[in-house]
Amino acid sequence: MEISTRASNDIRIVVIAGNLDSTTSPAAQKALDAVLAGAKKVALDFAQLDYISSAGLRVLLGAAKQQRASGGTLRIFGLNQSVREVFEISGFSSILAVYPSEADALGAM
Amino acid sequence: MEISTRASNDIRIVVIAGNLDSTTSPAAQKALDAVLAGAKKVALDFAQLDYISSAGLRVLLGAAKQQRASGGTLRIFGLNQSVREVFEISGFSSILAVYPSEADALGAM
Amino acid sequence: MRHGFRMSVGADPDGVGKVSAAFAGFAQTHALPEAVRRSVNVTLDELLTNAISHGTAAVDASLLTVEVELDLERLTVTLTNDGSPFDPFGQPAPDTTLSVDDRPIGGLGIHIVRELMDEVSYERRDGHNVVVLVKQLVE
Amino acid sequence: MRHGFRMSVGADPDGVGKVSAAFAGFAQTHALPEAVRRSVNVTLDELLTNAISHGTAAVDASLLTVEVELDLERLTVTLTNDGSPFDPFGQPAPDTTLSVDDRPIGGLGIHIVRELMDEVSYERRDGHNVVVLVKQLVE
Ligand SMILES: Nc1ncnc2c1ncn2[C@@H]1O[C@H](COP(=O)(O)OP(=O)(O)O)[C@@H](O)[C@H]1O
Ligand SMILES: Nc1ncnc2c1ncn2[C@@H]1O[C@H](COP(=O)(O)OP(=O)(O)O)[C@@H](O)[C@H]1O
Repeated sequence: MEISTRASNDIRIVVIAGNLDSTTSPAAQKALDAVLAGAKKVALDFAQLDYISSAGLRVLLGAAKQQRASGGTLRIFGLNQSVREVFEISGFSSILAVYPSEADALGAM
Repeated sequence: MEISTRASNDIRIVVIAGNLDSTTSPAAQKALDAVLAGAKKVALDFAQLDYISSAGLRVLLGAAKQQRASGGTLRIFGLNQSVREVFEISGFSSILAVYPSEADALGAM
Repeated sequence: MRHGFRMSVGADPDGVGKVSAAFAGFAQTHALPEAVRRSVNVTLDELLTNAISHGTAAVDASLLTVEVELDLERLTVTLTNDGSPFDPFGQPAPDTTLSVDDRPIGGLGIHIVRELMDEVSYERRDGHNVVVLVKQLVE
Repeated sequence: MRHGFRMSVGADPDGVGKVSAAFAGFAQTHALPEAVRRSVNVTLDELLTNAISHGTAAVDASLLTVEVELDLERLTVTLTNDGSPFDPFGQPAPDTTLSVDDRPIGGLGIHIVRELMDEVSYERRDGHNVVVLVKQLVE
């Protein structure tokens, strides 16, 4: 897994490539915590995310709760079919803000 | 790292042996979440914990916040010198309930 | 035509990582459909981390064995461990309709496995937990 | 008398695990004092996970190199990566007096390293971040 960040105006975009599972979730959590501490508007680019397990969902849920508490936004885009399926199964599609494309996600942020 | 649980009356004791770092923290977090979901009184037995890094502190802080929110207790005992040092450095000694021995920790719980 | 592999790893996070990497390699060698590979990798992560996270002091799993068998129609994964008896599929499904604020952390892994796999079964055999998972290669 | 080892790993969680295991083995072989082994293992976990978590899209670390040198008096660890320039010791110390409720998650790693090691330094050299850490074997 590789994590990197980029910026688009006042929005910070975190790119998570590879997979988000029990091996990689601590690095992802650290990266996300650091970004959330410094930015109100955050988007997660999942276009290169291969698969996600519940260890990864745990990180996303924590991030969503934190943004909610601090009045920030967290949007996710670029899910492949497998990631989308795990989101559906776990009910995450309806509790996280998932967008079909980067343009949609950043649009009205 | 190995995690196991045992019970003493209505107190659930989680034993974490080995180390608590970026590799092992997801397993520890899963175990702790599951125990906290089902028990109000929880103690962590660190007698066999070799070392802890900030990835492990992150798990402990999350657990402490959760217990606080749900009105439960979380106590920790059996720290070796190195774990104690990391607790001191990070200020965790004053925000987590650390006890010198199991008897002390379970005492007035 | 049958292919497969079998490996045993220590019941610790490194062991889980090794199985994950081995399966990804096997999937590549045999050109498994991406959706199958991903579903199985997720499943392995869920069930193997459970085996190392939720032990009891009495009988902890010390060894995790994974056996993978591939034929033309399906992939069969058998997970065996020597931990305390636990039937993952005897659990009630979690409430997946709760909001961000109310949702408890955890309790999703087994539910995800059940949904991603086509067949799941559990058996206690000779002091071991044996879970068999089947994923069809064609829908 | 000098002993040591040098290894390079991918900038990913598996790489961090490999370094951690290699150092633990080295510490055992050379019967390092437990306090030294533990402090260095914690330090490696902090700084290597930072290198893989906090990259920027422009210049990500792809390789992490760890060099360990042991003499009679001290252990010296040199960490090199090809990521974007970052001086870990140019950061202000975090507020470690906040309560459970107010404490932000994160921001502790570098502070812990600074306290556990006897000497720390950073240099940008030939497009690489080079961190040198020294731990005395006797207090
Ligand atoms: N191998 C196991 N041994 C004992 N208990 C288990 C095991 N696997 C799962 N459990 C129990 O089943 C619960 C649900 O597991 P799961 O759906 O994977 O979610 P999580 O592990 O995140 O809590 C766990 O919290 C735990 O109480
Ligand atoms: N290698 C690095 N490259 C870029 N930024 C870094 C690096 N390491 C640390 N940082 C920055 O310094 C901050 C503090 O790091 P640290 O004390 O280890 O805590 P944490 O990583 O948990 O946030 C990080 O949040 C990040 O913003």
